[in-house]
This record gives sequence, C-alpha cells and structure tokens, in this order.
Amino acid sequence: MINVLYFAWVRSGIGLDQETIETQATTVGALLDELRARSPRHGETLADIAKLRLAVNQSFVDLDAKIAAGDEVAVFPPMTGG
Amino acid sequence: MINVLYFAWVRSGIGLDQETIETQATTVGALLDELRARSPRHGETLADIAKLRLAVNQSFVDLDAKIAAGDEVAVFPPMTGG
Amino acid sequence: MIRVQADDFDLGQEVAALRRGRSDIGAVASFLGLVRDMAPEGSKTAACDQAMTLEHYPGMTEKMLADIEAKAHERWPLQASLIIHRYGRLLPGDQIVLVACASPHRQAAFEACEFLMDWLKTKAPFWKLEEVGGQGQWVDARESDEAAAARWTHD
Amino acid sequence: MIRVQADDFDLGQEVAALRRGRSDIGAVASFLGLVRDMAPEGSKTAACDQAMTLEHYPGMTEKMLADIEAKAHERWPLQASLIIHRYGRLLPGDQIVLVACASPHRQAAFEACEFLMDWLKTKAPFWKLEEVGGQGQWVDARESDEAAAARWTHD
Repeated sequence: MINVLYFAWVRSGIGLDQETIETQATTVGALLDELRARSPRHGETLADIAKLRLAVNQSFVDLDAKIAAGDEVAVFPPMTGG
Repeated sequence: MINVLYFAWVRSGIGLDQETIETQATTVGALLDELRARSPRHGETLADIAKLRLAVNQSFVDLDAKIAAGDEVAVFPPMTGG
Repeated sequence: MIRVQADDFDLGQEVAALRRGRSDIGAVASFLGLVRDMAPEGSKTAACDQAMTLEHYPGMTEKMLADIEAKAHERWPLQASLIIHRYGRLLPGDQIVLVACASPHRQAAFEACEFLMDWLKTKAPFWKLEEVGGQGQWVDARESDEAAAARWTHD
Repeated sequence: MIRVQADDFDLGQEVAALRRGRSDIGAVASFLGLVRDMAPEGSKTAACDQAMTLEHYPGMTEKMLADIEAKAHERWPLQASLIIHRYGRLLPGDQIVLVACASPHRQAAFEACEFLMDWLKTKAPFWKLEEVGGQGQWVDARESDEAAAARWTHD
C-alpha cells in the first residue's frame, strides 16, 4: 500500500487530494505509469513528466527512486512559494 | 571670512568645533596650510592629509577646490556611520 | 526558527524577538514578501476582486524550510534566523513570507537572507492559485527563480 | 524618505508606514544596524560599561542621505524607500540605522538595500566614538567598507 498525495493543479486535475494504491511497482516511475491508467483525468494530468515534481517520504526524488509499502509519494507542479 | 567646521577626532584634536577665519586663500589646500600654522594642536591634528576628508558647502572636495568668502569648509576623518 | 501558519505576523515583533536580550548582533537583514495586484496591466479588476490562495504540503514544508535554514547556518556566521511562511487565502497587500537573518556584520546577513528567499522559492512545497475577477489560475514557476537559486551552487 | 534623529525608531511601524494603502509592492527588503558589544574578545568589560556616541554633520548628513537615496531610485525600480540614521549616545543592543526598500520584485529590493548601506557607510558624515570601561576611541574607517561601496561603480 502506497499513499499518494496530489497538490495544486495535479490535485484539481485528478479531482483527489490523496489516494491509497495497491501496487507491485518498486519505483516512482512505475507507480506513475500505473496511476496514469487509473482514469482519463489521471492520464491527462500526469501525462507530461516535465511539468511534475515528485517526493517520496517528503524528500524530492527522480523517477527511478525506489518505493516500498508504507511510503508516502507526492506528485505536484514546480513550487511557487515565497 | 570662511567658516571652518571640525568633526570627530579633528574636533577633539584641535579643541574647537568651528572657527571663523580671515583668509586670502583661494583653495582648500591653501586654507589648510594656514590652519596648520594657527597652533601646535592645529598643526598636529591636520598634519596628515591622507587621514582627512574635506567638504565645501557640504559637498566632498579635493585639496585644489576653490573657496570664496562665506563658504563653509569642513575637515573631518573618513566616515564611520551605518 | 521556522513557522508555517495561516495567521498574519508582525515584522517588528518578530525581529524584536530575534534580537531580545542580545548585544552581540550587529546586523539584521530581513525580507517581507507581499501579495501584489494580480490583474493584468490596464485591466479594470479592482484589488478587492482579487485573491491568492497558497496551498502547501504540510510536513514536507516544515522539513524543507528547516533544511534550508540549516544550510544557511552552515554557510554564513548567523546568530539567529527566522522564516515565516503563510498559507491559505490572502488578498492584495497581505504579507506572505518573512525571512530575517542576524549576524555580527551586514554582508553575511544580506547574503543569507537572499539565499533563503531564493531556495525557498524553488525548494519549499508551496503553490499559488490566483483568483482575478472570479477566474482561478495556478501560478507557473518562474525560470528566473530557478536561476536565482542556482547561483548559490556555482561559487 | 530620510530621517536623521537622536530618538529610537520602530522597524515594524516604519515598514508598515512604507506599505500603507498600497497593493503594488511585492517585496520589502530591510536592514537594521545595531550597536554590538565593543569590548575586545575575552575582555571582562560588561556591556553596561560600554557606549557608542555617533557624531554627525547636521545639514550635510541629510544632503548626503537624500543624494544616496536618489541614486538608488535612479538605478532600481523602487516604489518606496526609507533611511533612518540615529546620532547621539547609544548602548550595546541599540538600533543605529534602518534602511528599507520596496519594489515589485525581490532582487531590486535586496540590491538597493545593500547599495544604500554600502554608500551610507562611506558617504554619510557620521563618526563613531566607542567608550569601553571609560576609555573613548574614535572608530577607524574600514577598508572593507570602501571596497563594498566601490563594487557598485564597476558594473
């Protein structure tokens, strides 16, 4: 079980702020592929990886980062704070 | 008549904060030469021009700046504000 | 010290708290970020028909701000520092962020303050939704912010 | 705006006055200069046995600060700025100087604030007399301040 969090237009695009996923994926990239297949909204919102940033357990990661059961994965746009 | 102002250790070295000078000097450099001759304290305090800054009518000037009757000349050390 | 909060803050009180009881601080540089009018140039949308909502990633935000602050302390001789970042719905003129850095000398205080703002812009998980005349739009990240953050890694 | 005064000032109130009624300001960078402990490292002279007296050249001080402020406005897109410099007898921990710059974006605000401090250090006619344990000594100008001011004329 992986807890996936969405923020900003990723959240509003998918229409969820989080969901819990049963997956065999062992990398963030593989997980993203599975997420894209969940609904047309997922597919569209997560289509362009260049527009997304990823975190595992609240640290920034690349697509090849490992994930394991219990991890918190977050998908969001580039940050615009400050 | 030139009004001469002294600040910081120039003031305490000479023992005056200002004095009015009757002079024929037409440059700040010539005026300084006259000032040095007024007393041993003047001579000692004004000896090293490298340690002094000069202003005429509240603008920084060099030794060759012209002066005329009624001008306000100030002699002081490099500034240490802020 | 870092704080992530919906509530407003008071610059004077915050900097006073940073200094309180100390006589070894020579310089405090601070930065206040504010919500600006968001209507396009020449538009008639009044400031009162505009808002900005700041969303963030609770938990990760605090972690990233604490990391950024620790990096500044490694790099400059800071005696105290403070980052306050708000979230929630804000109006034009409202305060968004405060960064303050205290040091014996001014250069370290200024540089650390700029560094914190540059890193915060690109590393802290905040996102801005602008609403102008009822239309909401997520603000795009600026390349100039990436460039500003990158300058600290090339010297 | 510039002010030369013996009285203390309040950072929060001053920056609030700078911003009041405006929603076009995105960034306010500010700098607070404070009297630090003046006793040499390892000395036993308590902060309460120390003082700093700031002497200035009334008239020329205001003129130079106004000149410096005008130069900053020529060089950066500032929406508002403030320089307050105190004179008279101050104690460790006391506030000496406040510089604040408001701009739509942070880089201009930061740069103008640093410029004003660098120029003020070398152009404004102030002199510091430090008293430590009853001994008074005029503070020497620092070459690093000259160098800091010079960097704005070489780019």
